[in-house]
Amino acid sequence: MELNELQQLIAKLEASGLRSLELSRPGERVKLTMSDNSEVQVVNADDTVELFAAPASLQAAPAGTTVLTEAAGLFLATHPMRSKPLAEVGQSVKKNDVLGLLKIGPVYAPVTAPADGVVTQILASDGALLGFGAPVLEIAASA
Amino acid sequence: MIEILSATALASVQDLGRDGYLRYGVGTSGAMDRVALAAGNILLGNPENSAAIEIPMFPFQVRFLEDIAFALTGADANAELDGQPIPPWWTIQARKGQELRLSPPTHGARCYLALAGGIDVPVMLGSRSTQLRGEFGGYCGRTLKRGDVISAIASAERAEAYTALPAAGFGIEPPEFTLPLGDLESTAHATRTFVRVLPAAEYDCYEDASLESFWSQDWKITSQSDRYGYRLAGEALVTKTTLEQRSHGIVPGVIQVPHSGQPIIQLRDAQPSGGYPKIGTVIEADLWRLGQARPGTQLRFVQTTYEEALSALDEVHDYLNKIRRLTELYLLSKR
Amino acid sequence: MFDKVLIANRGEIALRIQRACHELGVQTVAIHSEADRDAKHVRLASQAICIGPASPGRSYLNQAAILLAAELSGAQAVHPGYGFLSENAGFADRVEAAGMVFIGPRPDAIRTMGDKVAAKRAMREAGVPCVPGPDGALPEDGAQIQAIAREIGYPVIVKASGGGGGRGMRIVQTESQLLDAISVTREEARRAFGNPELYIEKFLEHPRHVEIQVLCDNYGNALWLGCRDCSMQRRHQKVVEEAPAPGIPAELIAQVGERCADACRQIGYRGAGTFEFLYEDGAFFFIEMNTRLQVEHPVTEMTSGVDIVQEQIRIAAGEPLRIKQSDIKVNGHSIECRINAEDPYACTPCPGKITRWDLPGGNGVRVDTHATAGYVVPPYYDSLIAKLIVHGATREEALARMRLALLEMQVEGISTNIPLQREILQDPGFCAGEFDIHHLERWLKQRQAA
Amino acid sequence: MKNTDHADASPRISLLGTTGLLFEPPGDMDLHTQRRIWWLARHVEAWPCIKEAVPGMSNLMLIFDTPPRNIGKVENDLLDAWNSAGELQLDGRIIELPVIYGGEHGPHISDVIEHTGLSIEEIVQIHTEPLYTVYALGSHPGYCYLGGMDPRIATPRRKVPVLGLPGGAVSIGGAQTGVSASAGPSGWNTIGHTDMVFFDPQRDPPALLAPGDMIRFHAERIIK
Repeated sequence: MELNELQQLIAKLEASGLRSLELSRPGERVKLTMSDNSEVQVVNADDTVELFAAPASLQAAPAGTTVLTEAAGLFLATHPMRSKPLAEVGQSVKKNDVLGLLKIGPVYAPVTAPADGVVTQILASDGALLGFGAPVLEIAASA
Repeated sequence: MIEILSATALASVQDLGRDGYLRYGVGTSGAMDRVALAAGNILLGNPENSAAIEIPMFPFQVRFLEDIAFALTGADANAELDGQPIPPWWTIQARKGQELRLSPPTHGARCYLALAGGIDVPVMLGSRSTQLRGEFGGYCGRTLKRGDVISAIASAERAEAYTALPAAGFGIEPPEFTLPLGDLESTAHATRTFVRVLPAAEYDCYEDASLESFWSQDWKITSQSDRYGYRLAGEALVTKTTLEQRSHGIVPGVIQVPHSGQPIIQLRDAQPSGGYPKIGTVIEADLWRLGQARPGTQLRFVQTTYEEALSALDEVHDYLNKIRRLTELYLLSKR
Repeated sequence: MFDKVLIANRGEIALRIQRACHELGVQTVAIHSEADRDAKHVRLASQAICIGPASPGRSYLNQAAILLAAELSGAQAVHPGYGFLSENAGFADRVEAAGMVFIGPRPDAIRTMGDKVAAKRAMREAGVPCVPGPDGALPEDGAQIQAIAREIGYPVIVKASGGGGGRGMRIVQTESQLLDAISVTREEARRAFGNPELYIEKFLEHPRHVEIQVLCDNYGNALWLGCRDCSMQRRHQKVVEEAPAPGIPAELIAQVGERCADACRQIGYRGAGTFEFLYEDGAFFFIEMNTRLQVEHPVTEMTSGVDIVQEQIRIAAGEPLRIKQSDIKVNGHSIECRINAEDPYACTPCPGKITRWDLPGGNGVRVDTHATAGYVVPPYYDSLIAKLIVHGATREEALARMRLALLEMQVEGISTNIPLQREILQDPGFCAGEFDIHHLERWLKQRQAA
Repeated sequence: MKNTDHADASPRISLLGTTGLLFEPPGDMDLHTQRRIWWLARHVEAWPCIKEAVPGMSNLMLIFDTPPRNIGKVENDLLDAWNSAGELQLDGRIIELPVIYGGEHGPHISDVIEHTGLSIEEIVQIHTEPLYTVYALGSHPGYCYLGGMDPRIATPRRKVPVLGLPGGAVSIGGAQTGVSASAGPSGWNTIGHTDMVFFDPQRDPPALLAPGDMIRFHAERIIK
């Protein structure tokens, strides 16, 4: 499993408020447990690796800003009238651009770029129910 | 206030239409997609019947001459406000001097530009809709031209209500996704429009084979399709005997079949009476779908009953009521 | 029955309602603030939705955010618990406008009972005994007011129609103080409640606070489930509650209980409710009706055997009451001590992390709590962290059981009022059942002086 | 004229979607029938479910305020009302209309000549002879449907409607004749032109003519 995949899982784990998460697929099994001092332990089935990645350091990683929801809703990466997602990794965005939608019944609330930058990671999965303050994606300040 | 920057013709000021003057020969006019018009008004906290601009030709460009919230509904015209992309079915606050540009849509036929407060044109015979044939109503009784300056009705309340509007604005779900009809593929790509039809007076006068093909074939919406009506092309419909009707009232949605056998769906600017045989009527609840069907795409008729047509109308009202309620709640939750 | 109920509350009551739902096979939606992400009821809910930051105004009191979450969850009903939005008629209206059921009375009943003057008028018309005094707002004219007060007899109490919870009231001993007191209270009421309307009543000097629990369905059936004594109060906050009220003849309680049930039938009341009375010299005087679940409802559950929260949900789902008045017996005695995260004597809130959390147990002991060892009591909300409830065959047995339970209960890391509760349970006046609503304040004052 | 085959049958009621319905009684298109239609329109307009009652040529369109759930009851009530309908006598004015027949403004007169086998003079003579009664307004703002045309000059509607017909066009469609009040499309055969203004949205009522008014065409010129 790649490091960025792990990081995404960790972000989801934090966002969900779950204590642990287990994932298995052919050849590997990963168990993530939130320990009390906010560390994340990763246990690999074959050779046990421990990864001490505090969420704070993850969020601060390469000068990134995590964009959080400002309402609860179902995350839509793409407007149903369109075929292209509102935000994709590598895309340059401007402050106040709409990077995703939170569907609340028929209302589409925006997930908004807090500043100019480049999308480095999409953290929320399409169709997921996100609460207030959940991480959606990450943008890095453009050089 | 906004200024029209496009020379493109055919954009007109419309509300939900003009009621009660059919007996003077005055048709209803009004938005081709009344659901989109109502939804745009709801997004802005306007009464549903407020007037907006119906835009059927693109590109279309306006400049805002004051700070004002606006809403875009209907066709997805890949709108940009000073270069910033605006999602479809969206409301946002424009600043004085900003320019809104609408491009040819890939989804839908008509875009509605609504302004907070509603467009301020005189009410003529109970409506602000443009009566093109009668050359009254709307903006000077005509379609819009470059240089026209259009005002919104001023309202202190609306300024107050929309201080809560998020900087990036917000939107609502277009009705085709809340109220889907037909196959998903057609909805997603807007290549084929399904509308429900109630048989009309002369339905039984057609050959069985014609009735069969009326329901089963893809009717092509020809380029001779506009606010007056949609002329369709397909296998000609044949009556058992020659029919000649006395002139009688008709309504938007009536499918007339002239002697050529190629149906014409009468729409918002159609004359309110006629004498051609009527094979059916596109139900009121589906007229908005027709308003977004583009020339060159396919149309499919789905047979329905009066009871189903009433339920369909309820569903449209429920959709509008729900967006009104949730839009209000959403803005309230942001205060 | 509903498939899914949204619980618009937090803490122990959210957990209590959640249990009732799950026992009925109903799924639950927990809405919560960011501060309550790790709360027990959030963890145990069928679905949890974070709706805003810690501040109650942006979460548990944010009606719009709660209703949007209800929309997202597909819940068919909303249980408001107590506090927060439980007696907000506007919220109940909005829930119903959204096509959901508000688990509580109809909005108009909440509105009527929220207006003290209207409530008193409704109760007097329904034959419920009220405190002497006119059931209308006071006139403007000084002479008329004086005449009214003279007819009632001093001392009198001046109250704001929109007030409650001890706010917006003033005691007047003699006629010379009356008009000044009126003008000061009117101004306070105007500022605090936006409603300058006042009314005036006979002031009772040594009353007890006794209340009657009722349950009503949508089909004209109304029951009373016995009475509670909640006289042990401090700054108008109940500290210890018990059922039944000691030393009041059962026949007298039954008489008042029937009147309450009658009143409910007359006004078409729905759901659970509480009639609050002052009790003095063998007589009951109605003061107000609470149109919601009470914090102290468990003592009635322990003595009546009725699960009040489950019944609330059944009623809201349109089920008729399954029990008759004759099925309800008062069985033994129950006492509840509210355990608050606060300084036991200064009464100031003490949020923080609980490091040790040992709960009492055994026959007849019930603890309703959302706290655990390691739980951090957030500073943003009510300081109630547990309700310790005991049941015994007699009041003496219950008292003994409570003393033991309070000793067993060990909390470390934060201050709680457990030491105060232990002392109250030793107080001879309380133990003898000889107390009025001023007893605890007097006792605290004496203790401070000593 | 060839009417649909319900001459001896009971009135026909057909739906116009959920927007309204069309009531078509049997019998001839004459003033007696039309006066009963006017009576019915005035009577039915008071019903709570009806927004507007719009007389046509010996028929009536009803527009629903909100579509009635029980459409069968409305249909029965309508039949009952028709059976008890009297003739509503409207006291109208007589208006003279000068017309230029044929030429640039009467492009389809040749079709009428061809269909009827009559000469242009005969057609004009027959067309200017009667006093026409305004049976109904419709088609476009201020347009009048007239009753009383001589069937000898009846000519079927055009296979393909004409798009840009000017206002003031005098035309024949089937057994009917009329004058257009403003420019627009039409399926009728245009035989002439008049300068009269028929509609002003600032006026109340906005139309110059009302049912019951009478018109006489007067040949100002005939262009061959």
